[in-house]
Amino acid sequence: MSAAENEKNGDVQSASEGAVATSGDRLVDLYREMVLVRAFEDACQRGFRQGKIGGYLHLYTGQEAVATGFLEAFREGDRVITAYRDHAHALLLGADPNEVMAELYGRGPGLVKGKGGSMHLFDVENGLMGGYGIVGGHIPLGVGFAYAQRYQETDHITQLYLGDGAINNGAFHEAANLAGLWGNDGMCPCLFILENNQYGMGTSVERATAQTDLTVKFDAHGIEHEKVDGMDLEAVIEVAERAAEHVRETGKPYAVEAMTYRTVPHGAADFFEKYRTKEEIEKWRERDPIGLLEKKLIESGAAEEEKLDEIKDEAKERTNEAVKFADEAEQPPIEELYTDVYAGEDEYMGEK
Amino acid sequence: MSAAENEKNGDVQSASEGAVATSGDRLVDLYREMVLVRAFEDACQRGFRQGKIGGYLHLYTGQEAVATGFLEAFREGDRVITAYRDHAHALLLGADPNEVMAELYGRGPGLVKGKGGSMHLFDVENGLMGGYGIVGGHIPLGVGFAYAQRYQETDHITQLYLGDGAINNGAFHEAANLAGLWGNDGMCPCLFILENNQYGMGTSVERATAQTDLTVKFDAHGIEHEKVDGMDLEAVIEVAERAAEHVRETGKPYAVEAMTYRTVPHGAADFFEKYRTKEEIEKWRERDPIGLLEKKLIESGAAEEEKLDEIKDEAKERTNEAVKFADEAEQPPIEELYTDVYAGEDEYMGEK
Amino acid sequence: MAENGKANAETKTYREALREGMVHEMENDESVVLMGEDIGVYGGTHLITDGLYDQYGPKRVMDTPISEGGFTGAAIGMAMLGMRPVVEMMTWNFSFLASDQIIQNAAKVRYFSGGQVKVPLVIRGPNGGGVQLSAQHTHSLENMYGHFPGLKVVSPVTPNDAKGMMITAIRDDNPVIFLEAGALYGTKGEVGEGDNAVEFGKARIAREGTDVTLIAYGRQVNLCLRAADALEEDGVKAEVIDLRSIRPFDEDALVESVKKTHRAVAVQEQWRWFGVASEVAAIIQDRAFDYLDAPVIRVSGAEVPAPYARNLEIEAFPSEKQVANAARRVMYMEEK
Amino acid sequence: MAENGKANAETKTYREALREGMVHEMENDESVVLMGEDIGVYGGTHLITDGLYDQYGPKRVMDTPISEGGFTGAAIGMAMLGMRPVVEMMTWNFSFLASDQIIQNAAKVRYFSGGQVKVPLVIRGPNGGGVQLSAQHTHSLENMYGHFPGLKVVSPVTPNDAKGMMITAIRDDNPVIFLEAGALYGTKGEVGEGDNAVEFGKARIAREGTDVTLIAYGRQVNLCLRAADALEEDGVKAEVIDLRSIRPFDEDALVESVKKTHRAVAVQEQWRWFGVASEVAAIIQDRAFDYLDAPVIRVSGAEVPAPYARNLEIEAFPSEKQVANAARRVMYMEEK
Ligand SMILES: Cc1ncc(C[n+]2csc(CCOP(=O)(O)OP(=O)(O)O)c2C)c(N)n1
Ligand SMILES: Cc1ncc(C[n+]2csc(CCOP(=O)(O)OP(=O)(O)O)c2C)c(N)n1
Ligand SMILES: [Mg+2]
Ligand SMILES: [Mg+2]
Repeated sequence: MSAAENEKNGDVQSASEGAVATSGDRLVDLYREMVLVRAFEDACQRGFRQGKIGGYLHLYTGQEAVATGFLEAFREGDRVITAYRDHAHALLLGADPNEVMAELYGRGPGLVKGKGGSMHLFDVENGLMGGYGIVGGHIPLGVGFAYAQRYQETDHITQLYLGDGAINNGAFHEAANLAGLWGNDGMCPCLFILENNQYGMGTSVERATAQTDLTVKFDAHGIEHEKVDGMDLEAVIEVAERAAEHVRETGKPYAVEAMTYRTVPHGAADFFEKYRTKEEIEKWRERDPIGLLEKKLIESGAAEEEKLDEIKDEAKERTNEAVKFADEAEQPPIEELYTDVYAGEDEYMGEK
Repeated sequence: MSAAENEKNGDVQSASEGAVATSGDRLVDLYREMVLVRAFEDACQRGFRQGKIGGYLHLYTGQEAVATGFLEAFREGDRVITAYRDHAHALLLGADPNEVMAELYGRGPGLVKGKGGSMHLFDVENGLMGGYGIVGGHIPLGVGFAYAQRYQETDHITQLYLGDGAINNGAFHEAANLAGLWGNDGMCPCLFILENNQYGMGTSVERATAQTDLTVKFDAHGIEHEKVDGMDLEAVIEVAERAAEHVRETGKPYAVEAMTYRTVPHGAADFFEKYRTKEEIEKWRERDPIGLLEKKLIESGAAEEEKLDEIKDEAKERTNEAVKFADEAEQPPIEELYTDVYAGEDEYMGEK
Repeated sequence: MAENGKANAETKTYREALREGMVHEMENDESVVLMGEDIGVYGGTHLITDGLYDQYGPKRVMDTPISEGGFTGAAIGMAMLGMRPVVEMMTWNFSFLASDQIIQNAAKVRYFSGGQVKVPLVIRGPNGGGVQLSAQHTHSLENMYGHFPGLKVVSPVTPNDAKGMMITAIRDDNPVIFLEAGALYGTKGEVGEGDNAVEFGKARIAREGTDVTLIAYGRQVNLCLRAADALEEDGVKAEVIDLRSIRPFDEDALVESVKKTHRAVAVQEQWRWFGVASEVAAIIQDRAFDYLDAPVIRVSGAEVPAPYARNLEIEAFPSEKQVANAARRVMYMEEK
Repeated sequence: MAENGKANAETKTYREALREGMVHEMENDESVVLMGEDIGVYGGTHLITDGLYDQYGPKRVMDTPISEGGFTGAAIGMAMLGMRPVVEMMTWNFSFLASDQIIQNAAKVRYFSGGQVKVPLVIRGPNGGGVQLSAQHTHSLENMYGHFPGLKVVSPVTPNDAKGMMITAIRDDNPVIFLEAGALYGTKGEVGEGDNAVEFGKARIAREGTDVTLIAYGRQVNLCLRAADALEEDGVKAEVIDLRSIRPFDEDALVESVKKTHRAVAVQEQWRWFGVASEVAAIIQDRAFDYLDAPVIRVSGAEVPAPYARNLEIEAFPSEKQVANAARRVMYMEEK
């Protein structure tokens, strides 16, 4: 995704100087990214219905501004880790959409050779240390990355994404406690990004914890924090750059709770959503991050409607290309079943 | 322990009516209990050095006022659960010292038939639902007891003891979160008693967490809390009765952090204590709960020194009797190895 | 007992059968409650508990936060005070997070309390793979849990057993690890009406035969049945044994069968090392040594974390062909 | 490689040997760090890391809070970024709390990332029982961890192996489950100087013999050696094989030995079901079927959570007598 590449080397500096409004051009580029993510997810849903994609499939629709905004603060050498809702993170970090889609289609040229599927996208070269399927299980890993980053005397940081459901898992608390502790010595540059989309599967935050202000959970581990409107891309970018800089400078963890919403079901296989009302979803759709940004771009004159339509068409085309690539790609060779079990000479221990 | 029995039916009511000072007689009785616990632990340490007691052995010396005070708020039908530092809880709830010592000696008439040892005292009849050896592992059980107590429509509560080390374990956080949540529906009468003795084994609170105010960890789960001087028996009783009543009435969890100190090594096998200074221990010994109470009793005229000496002698005698009983008791019959594995007809599945 | 209720049997899905078993006991006994993630308002990820939240309310059908260790531990506590919780492990893959509670508390607290408490607890959920869930969501944990004294471990494959063993599990005064064949939730079969409790520790002869014994449990039983069909074409009459219960374990059923067939193949979806099939082989060679005409051969999953891609996943699990060929091998016939 | 360094061997305790192995690699490689509960300021519960905190400082000898899952997971993350953490599990009994991290992440992340990362991680600590720690503190988990592809599992019994396998473990690019014979920390033996790295996957013949093969690992090897002495008095020459490494596993060593002795006894401290001895029996009957003169017999711990009382604990573990009698049984001799 060359737009992302541009951004990473582009006008980031000026924005990080303070609350300077993000420039119009930059916003248009980011709009392009968000729209691509959205189009990609739509294509995934279709692929799932067609039986081309198997297993579990979790879409990021509605939450685009969070990863888009935070990854604006990503610098080369930084690391990103998240759960299974990971397509956006991979794409925004620069993974080839063809390879991401090929992964979902279970094909050989997939991002992880067809071995992981939707929940396990990795793009280590671009900083993505993976998507993980056990809720909360990835959080300690991210804290470990952050320690290693300081142990190895770099100024890199880790962006660690987690959900409102994951925060009730003991793994979160143990890891956050380590982060707070190691941060005392400047040894844990870990930026926790809590994507509060209001639900863990079908369980609302109110039904999952008596402490519904989730930032208080970071207090328990001595980690500073703030909240941000996760639907407002500019607001996210502002916090992201400030928070990332703080973490990078101090080696201390920091947490941001981004209030957001997924406007699609938890998993692509879910048809019923007994746990929330259509009205609620509609209400949130009015604050759709892409819609909000669209309005802003048009109102500010940064882009005209035709321009945005053009961007959307491009995104669809790009996505169609990815689908075509995936669909035509070969399945992984059977021999691949037996590789990558162990590092080193004996990749596989067993009979074939 | 008949003193404990007396207390449970005695002048508890009046004390629970408010901040009325605990009566002199009652304090003398409680002094008797604390002194017995202390003498018992001393005897355990000797038994360990003599090789009569095996495995791990964790003494309660220095912390007596905490369990003594909180168990004053115990009512019949309530449940108590704690970790491996559990002798005091068993004795104070009315377990026969002979049987407790026999357990530690690994004898047949032991409280749990010689099967559990020091870390696993159970006296279900008297309310003790056990001592447990996996740090933090017992906490979810206690929360489950509390749910059951309400599900079964009783007004019983659970006293759940945990340490400052255990609070960093994910099991604590997951359980506390459940407690907070179930408490919203009045379904979790669980009184958390955090025995902050400043160390988890050799790791001080400051080296175990960045959030050294441990009560903040309960905020993370919407559980109200307060702190108490765990060396001051009267202060503990005051909080205990108020807190227990609150929990009993509301069905909501509540937490008390008792600041205390173990003046003996973590385990009876520890000789070196590199992690703390002799001075620190000495400083805390000055606030030894038995010493403090002694002073108070004498100063208030509730008891004379001779009376207290007499009580101490009685405690030693009682302990000696327990040691003698344990020492003379038979080992458990080998057949006991195979019982209690399963409830029901097939207690044992295997060859013998 | 195993054949109970068969007279009035009706065709139902495995999913329905499980639910029926739970409802049967919930109706009988107020102390039975259900707990788990999204089993209530959401209806259950696999719809096993669908409708029960409305029927029994939030005190008996409890949605929990995502904290497998916490709520499993709480359920153990409830059980120790006389309740009978049935915990849904949304999938057994998440049970590592609860393994300390299951192994250190549920399995042992009766013993280390000197028999002062018991733990009537069921933990249930889908086990095994087959639907491209990849490495973290594909495990068969019967050997892991089956290793620990204090636990019972069962693994029904037919809808009738799903219901009947659920009833037995809930009535059991011990912690029962109830491993459902997740890939078979939608399959149908006859299910006994009412109380069709199925005794633990009794294997089921899924197909009678005389030439070779195929031993499996869970969905691999169906694989063995298909392999037996294929073998029939070669004139080989394979007997198929469905273990049903992993702990207790019906050693005698295996030994009896092998005394008749003199040959055995043990099939499992799980990995080979220290698996159920290893135990099967160890038992048979020990107790039927003089009857064996060939070594007991094991067919297991490939020694890799489960892959996502469909073709790799298929390759990773035992196939009908592998099973049939293993049978041919112990018959000293040519493989196909 | 196994005999490396023996020339300059010195007598040391198992404990010292472990420490020496760690120090050897810490000196070689800055990326090696130690982590665990009370390994630093406190000196290590079992004194394995004693003195290292002063020597290497808090960044390389990290005391952790009591959160096995959290710090094991963090160590996995460190390893994924090129560090080589050696995690002390204060005892393996606590590892259930970390089992999700070990099994779901450490073992599999290389696979499900399509080979993009590796996890050079050692998790070490005492395994097994024998010192009256009772039910929650007595486990032998070699089969549990050995079941999962992606892990390596080793279990040294001699001080020389303790050091040499520690060196190999730290250098390995994969997660290694390092199961120490906790009851033997104080035992002495010759330990090779310097780099005495011991290759994984090669069993050791602890005693040569011709009549029966006794197979064990960890402290049960010593038991087998004593049983072999007892058998010698009957004129029976027992061969004792120390597996050393559970995954990879030296099948050939077993098969070779049994081809010579025609009889085997597999001994384990762990419970029988789905244990290492089951696998040993399954392998031997499969690969040496025509050589076996008797079934492979297993000697295992009693099927109970470990009891506290000394007499019960002794009864719960395999005894020299049981092992010798098992050997007599496969020799069709009278038991004693
Ligand atoms: C330990 C564990 N328990 C349960 C699940 C099943 N599960 C998958 S996603 C999910 C909800 C997670 O919610 P949240 O953390 O808020 O992330 P979101 O899906 O909203 O992005 C659950 C319960 C799991 N994968 N892992
Ligand atoms: C899960 C687990 N990890 C480690 C241990 C070893 N251990 C036993 S006691 C203890 C310290 C616990 O400290 P705390 O909770 O403060 O209780 P205290 O000993 O001070 O009463 C540790 C680390 C254990 N038993 N369980
Ligand atoms: Mg969520
Ligand atoms: Mg403490």
